[in-house]
Amino acid sequence: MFKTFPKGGIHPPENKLTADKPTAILPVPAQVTVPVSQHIGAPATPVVEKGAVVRAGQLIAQAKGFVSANIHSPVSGKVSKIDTVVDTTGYKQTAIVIDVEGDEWVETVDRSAGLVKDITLSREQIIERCQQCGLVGLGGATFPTHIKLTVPAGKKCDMVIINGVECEPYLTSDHRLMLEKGAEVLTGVSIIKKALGVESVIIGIEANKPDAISNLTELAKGFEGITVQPLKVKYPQGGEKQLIKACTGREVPSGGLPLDVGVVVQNVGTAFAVYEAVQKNKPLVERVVTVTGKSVKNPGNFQVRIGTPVSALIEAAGGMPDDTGKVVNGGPMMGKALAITDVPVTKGTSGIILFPAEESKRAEVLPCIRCGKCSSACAMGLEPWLISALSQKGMFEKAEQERITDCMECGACAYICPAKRPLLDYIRLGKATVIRMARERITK
Amino acid sequence: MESSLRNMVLSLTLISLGASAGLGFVYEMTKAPIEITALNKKLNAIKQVVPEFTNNPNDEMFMLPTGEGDSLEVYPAKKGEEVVGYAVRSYTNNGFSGYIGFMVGFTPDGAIYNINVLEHKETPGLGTKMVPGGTPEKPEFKDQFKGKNPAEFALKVKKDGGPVDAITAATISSRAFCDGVQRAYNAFEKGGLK
Amino acid sequence: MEYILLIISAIFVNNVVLAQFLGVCPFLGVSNKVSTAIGMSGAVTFVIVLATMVTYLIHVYVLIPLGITFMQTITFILVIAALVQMVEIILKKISQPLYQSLGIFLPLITTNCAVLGVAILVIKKNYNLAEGIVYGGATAIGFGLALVIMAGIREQLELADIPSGMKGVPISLVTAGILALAFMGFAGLV
Amino acid sequence: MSNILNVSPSPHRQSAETTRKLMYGVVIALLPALATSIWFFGMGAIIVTLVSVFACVATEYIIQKFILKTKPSISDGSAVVTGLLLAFNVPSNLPVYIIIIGAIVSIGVAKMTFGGLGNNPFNPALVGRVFMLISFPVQMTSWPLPQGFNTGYADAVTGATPLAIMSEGIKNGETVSALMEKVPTHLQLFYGYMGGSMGEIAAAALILGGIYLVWRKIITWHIPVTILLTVAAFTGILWGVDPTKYADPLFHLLTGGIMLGAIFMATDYVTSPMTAKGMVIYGIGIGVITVLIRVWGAYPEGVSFAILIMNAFVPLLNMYIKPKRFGKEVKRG
Amino acid sequence: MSSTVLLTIAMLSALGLLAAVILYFVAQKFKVIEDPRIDTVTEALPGANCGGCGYTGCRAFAEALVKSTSFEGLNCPVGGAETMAKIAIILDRQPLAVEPKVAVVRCNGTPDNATRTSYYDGAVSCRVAHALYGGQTGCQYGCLGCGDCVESCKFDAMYMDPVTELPVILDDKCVACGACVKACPRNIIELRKRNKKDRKIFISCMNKDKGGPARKACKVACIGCGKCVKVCPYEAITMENNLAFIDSTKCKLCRKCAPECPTGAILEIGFPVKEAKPAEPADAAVS
Amino acid sequence: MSQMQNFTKGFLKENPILVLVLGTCPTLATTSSAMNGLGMGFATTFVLIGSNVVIALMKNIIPDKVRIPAFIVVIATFVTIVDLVMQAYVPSLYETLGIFIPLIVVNCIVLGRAEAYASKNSVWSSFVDGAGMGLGFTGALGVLGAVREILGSGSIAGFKFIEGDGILVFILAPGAFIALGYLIAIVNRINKA
Repeated sequence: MFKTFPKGGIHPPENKLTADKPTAILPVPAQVTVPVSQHIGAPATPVVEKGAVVRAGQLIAQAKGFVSANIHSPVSGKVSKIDTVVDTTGYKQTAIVIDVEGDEWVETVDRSAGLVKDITLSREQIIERCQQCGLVGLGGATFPTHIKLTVPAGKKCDMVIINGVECEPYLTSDHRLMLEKGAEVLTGVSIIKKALGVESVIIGIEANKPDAISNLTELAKGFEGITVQPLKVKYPQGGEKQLIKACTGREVPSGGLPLDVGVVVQNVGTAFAVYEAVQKNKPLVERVVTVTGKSVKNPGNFQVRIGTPVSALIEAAGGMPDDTGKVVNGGPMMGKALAITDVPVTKGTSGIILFPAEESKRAEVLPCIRCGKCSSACAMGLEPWLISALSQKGMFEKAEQERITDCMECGACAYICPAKRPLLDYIRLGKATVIRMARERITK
Repeated sequence: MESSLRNMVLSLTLISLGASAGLGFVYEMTKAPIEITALNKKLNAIKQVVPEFTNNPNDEMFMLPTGEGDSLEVYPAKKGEEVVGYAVRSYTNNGFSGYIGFMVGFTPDGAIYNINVLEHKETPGLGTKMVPGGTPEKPEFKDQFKGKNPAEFALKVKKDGGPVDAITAATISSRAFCDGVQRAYNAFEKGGLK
Repeated sequence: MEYILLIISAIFVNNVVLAQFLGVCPFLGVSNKVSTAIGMSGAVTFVIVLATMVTYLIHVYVLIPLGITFMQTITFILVIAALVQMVEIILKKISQPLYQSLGIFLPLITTNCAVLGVAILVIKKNYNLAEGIVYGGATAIGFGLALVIMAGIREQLELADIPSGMKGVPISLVTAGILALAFMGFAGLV
Repeated sequence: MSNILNVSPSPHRQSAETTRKLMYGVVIALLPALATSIWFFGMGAIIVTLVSVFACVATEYIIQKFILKTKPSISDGSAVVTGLLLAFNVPSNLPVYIIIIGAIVSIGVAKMTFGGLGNNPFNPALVGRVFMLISFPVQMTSWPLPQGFNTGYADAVTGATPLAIMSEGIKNGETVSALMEKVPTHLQLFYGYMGGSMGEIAAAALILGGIYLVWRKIITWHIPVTILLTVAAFTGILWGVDPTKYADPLFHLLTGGIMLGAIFMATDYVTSPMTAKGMVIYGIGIGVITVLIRVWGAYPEGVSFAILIMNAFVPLLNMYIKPKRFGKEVKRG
Repeated sequence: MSSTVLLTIAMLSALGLLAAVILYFVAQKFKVIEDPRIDTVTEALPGANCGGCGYTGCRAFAEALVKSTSFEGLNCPVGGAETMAKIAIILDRQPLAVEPKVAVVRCNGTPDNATRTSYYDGAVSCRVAHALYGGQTGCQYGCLGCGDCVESCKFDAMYMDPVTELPVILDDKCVACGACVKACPRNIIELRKRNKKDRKIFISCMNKDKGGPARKACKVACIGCGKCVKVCPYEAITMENNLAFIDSTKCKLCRKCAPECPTGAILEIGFPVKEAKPAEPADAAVS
Repeated sequence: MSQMQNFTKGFLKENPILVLVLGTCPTLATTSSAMNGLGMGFATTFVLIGSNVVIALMKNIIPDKVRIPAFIVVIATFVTIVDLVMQAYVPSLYETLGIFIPLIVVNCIVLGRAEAYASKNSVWSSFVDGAGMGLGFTGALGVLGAVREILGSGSIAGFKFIEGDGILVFILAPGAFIALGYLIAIVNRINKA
């Protein structure tokens, strides 16, 4: 039986062109650029100097504060400079540039291929290991994993949900991971389960990945307390709150966290990273990235080192087609458009999509006709037309009352709008303003 | 000026005194003309619906029952001692917007001499066509009643099987008009004036 | 039944603002926000009913016996003004929340011609006391209905790109016009 | 660098549905009814439709180009829809100058004054219609009888609509059964053989259009179904109480503008509520007011008025009836 | 005198008396809450309710003025010194000398000067674009060109130039209310002292990058070379984060800095042409 | 401000109806024809001048707290005078204007001018102010009445210039609102330019 969340949702064309492309390992590039901020929270502080010789897996930037993550060198070589460069955000920020020499790893990393299933570390050790290895959520939000694995005093966690939905069109990196590294993922899940001390784990997977569902269902028999839950294909099924609602029926309160209903959600990619960190002591220095697009010659899924230029990834997929009009880092619904391709892959990069020119321009914007399609599409039960207009007109107090901060920026409203209004652009603006206003109120 | 109790009371009383004195005088002054105007208005209304008369119908007004539980004012018009007509102050509640007041004049034999609408709230441009001075006036409508005796001339619009030509798009008003005239005739007839 | 017809007539068919043009000033002025409109209609209802009652009694027991009915206007307006003031004080004394929700509108009501208008109309139409009160109350509800509808539309129009010259009063008047057009459909109901 | 890339905030995909497609979807849905009208009313229907559509589009263009000095947006198709609906709401022998006045009021007063498409609180076509009905009552209530191409535009034989016959008759004390003899049969009413506004007569064609709209997901079922059910229920109760004084529900559903109103006018996006619950209340309101006016009011037909009145309540409905929000609101310090 | 007149007088006098007594007690209950001067001050203000003063409207500003002890930080930019002087008389205080100001756009990143690296295709709003990324050119500090400032201007004193894709300020209409300054997410617009004949000299750049990248992004960027700082005889020019700034209150319009600038980032506006360029016809310069 | 400016400000710049939007009730109700509008306008003008003058005369003897009731008494007195005189000498106009004659007393213009102008200025200025404002009011009523009459019944001041009916809505309530709305919009535009 397929479950789903009750209200809203859309069905954009899936375009999972790379679903049957096995993950290829991308060669180490000649130079990598590693930004010190690849996660939510404070940027890490570089601990290497220009000219320093580093090995793969070596700590090069130390987390600054609790909500932050360590950065490790993804390659071996020499630090050529520490400078501000434009990264995937489109803004300049500090990064460590390393000229690659060979591929030497630090000794502590276990690079053997075999599956290590027995979990020997204690809860505290697991969390500490995740922190050391610079793990962040790989679903897109890049929230430091060790915080998510620590249940604060007063809260209770009785359920872990693993997000294998991958509801964004085009992207297939999680899909491939579940097919190719199923046992590792499940071990990672067991580790997360142990760290949080819960009995049961649900892995939610959308019904458009039947091979992944059957593979994990089969493998899960060898693990305790892990069930695979097939879900209906509907965007944004992978939204944290929607996923919890679909799998458990629990509703995260407005402004609340999954922990408020006793749930922790982790991405399958994160589970795999946890496995590698805990069982193999390997920091987060590489990840799987989908490179795809209708006119891309060899679309595929690539395992790449963090810091590899996006342009190198595109080259690996057959080069940038001449008709390319837009390059998106992430999924088509929530990803970020890149102004230039000379930016590095970061921990949060799940896919690179190249849109042909005719698909890359937004359509002409017409007035809102109040058709209400955005309201029906909103999985959060909001009225995008209203909060968008309120924020465009600068009526932020009212927008706050209409719960603009509940918006998760999934983009379903802007997708469905027949007038092609930039609904989410303004909602995002209003949301930021409202959050700032709320913060100012508290400090006052 | 300071707002003490004494000042406030004094000044307000003073102003009231002045105002009321002035008003009283204006009232005294206009009292007579107002009464005359009101009387003239009524007499004018009567004059329009009955043949020429010499008496003061207002002084000789009497009431007649309509047979529906209420009574209407009847103003007899006399030339010398001879009664030349009766003006009946009638009404209907069936107008498009409810109440319409009429003055219906009959010759002593019961034939309608003329009809006048005194009060109404009908839709301008539609129901008002039956009103003298309405926008725009349609005298043909009213004129079709002249000289007709309701005893043989059924007060019904054509749509209802009667002989009356209704005003286009204002059947309700036309029908109400008939109703008002009928009521006057009822009083006239019941009162035994015929 | 008669009272029901009277109420329907006063609220819909002969709506005080949209058909009789009474109380247009506050209708245009206090219809910015729905919450304000609701408060205002509450206050108006209260005052109209009270004022109708008091002025009726004064008319019947003072002005008529004394034969000075021409003093109607001046007496009524003074009575209403004093009444409104008194209500304000009393309200402030007995219930602070009620004052907050209704009282602040009271000063505006003295010059609301719907109040004086209804008081005069009750006399003009020869209603008895009960009818007068029902008529007054229904008229006030009609006023409130028009006001709240208008406020709803105007709150929505805040998000609209109204041509610059039409902003504010003109657009409110045009809206009121269309509303009056729609309310004409009730004609003949009573 | 070979390509200069486009950059925009997410989402980077947009659905294929556009305002233009929605508007032309409505036009397509109106075609069966238009065809029936031309069949029954001949030349008049063609002239009225063309004049109305042209006048609406021209008014919008002129106002945008010369008065507001903004980019004309007539290509979005909304003026065409308004023009068609306006034509559907008037008799097929209406003089051209009145149609033009109606179009100016529809587009000029009810739409552009409020800022154009999407901002008007009232349905433009209905404002135009009611404006004309009150301004030109004679012309607006002289309904041509269905005679196809047998008569010309101006010299059509006119008569009352079945509703008007019924309403007048009942007020005159005639019984419903007697009056039923004077009006077309229910079957005739169903396919549109009766006098009336040019687009409202053919219930069958309108329902066909409605099904198309629901199938294309241009409208949802809520508004039309609640209106029709309310009218049926209300008139059904009255009919049950006294069948000699009140016509049967089916008669009410098949006559007048109820089908046109429920399917095409009340469902106008801009002037109808956004939530299903709001739509149901809105529909019930329209149904009740329609029957009130039909049965007790002065006008034989009340759909236009009912929709306009409920249009006025839409902002309040949108304000107080919100979609169910995800997650309870928690108080945060 | 008739009885009616007498009755009238008696009646109204009684009413007047009653009203006076009631009102007296009412008045006792409600002491004056508002300072009457607030009304007077409100009347003296221009009534544009533009919010340029930082308050929600003219009346709110009037209240603040009446309550304040000095005019420090309180200024009506629309009415200017004249209005403030009037208010000072009403409130019997010393007005602060306020210099008239005018807004200038500190960016010259026309399509010719700054090369396009991408096309922005989101909602037409600088704030949205700013939140999204660095902008359509290599410069992350320059004008985004969506016209939020023009939208914010209540005095029709700004428009977007379609050729340069930069906002233009009409000096004669600008009242220096500061709305555009607030609207610009990149802080490109600055309020400067208004000089005679609307002459002005300012650094038309906000780029804080080092010389190389700045120059690469835009031909007329300030590269932070510091030549202008050295040449300025009045110490009006300062350098911070690779960016020069001319303090308009210190600048004496000597025009020494502009020719020094290697990139042409210093703009001179409203001055007579120094020497007729040979390319230009002579009579044009004369007329 | 010269007396001339004082007099003419009410015509367009500070027109009580078209700019200040005061006294909308009688404006809408009595403008179904140009003549009715003018009649109402002159009645209001008379009250406006009278009360302005009297209040200016007495401004020094009225304590602040009873200011409003005192003004109301004065205004109501003039209204009653107008009421009585019209009843006596122009009964037909009196009937058309009906309840709106006594309602002049709550017309915001009258109290507004008393409060904002007459209570602070000399008798002569107050007279000029009252006359100017009154004529501005009358003018606006006349224009609105004329517009509605022309559109609504195809006549002007009772003189018919087209056959048949006009656009009836304009002599009904909805037309009053709509016509005034556009009139104000036009004046807005003129005043801005």
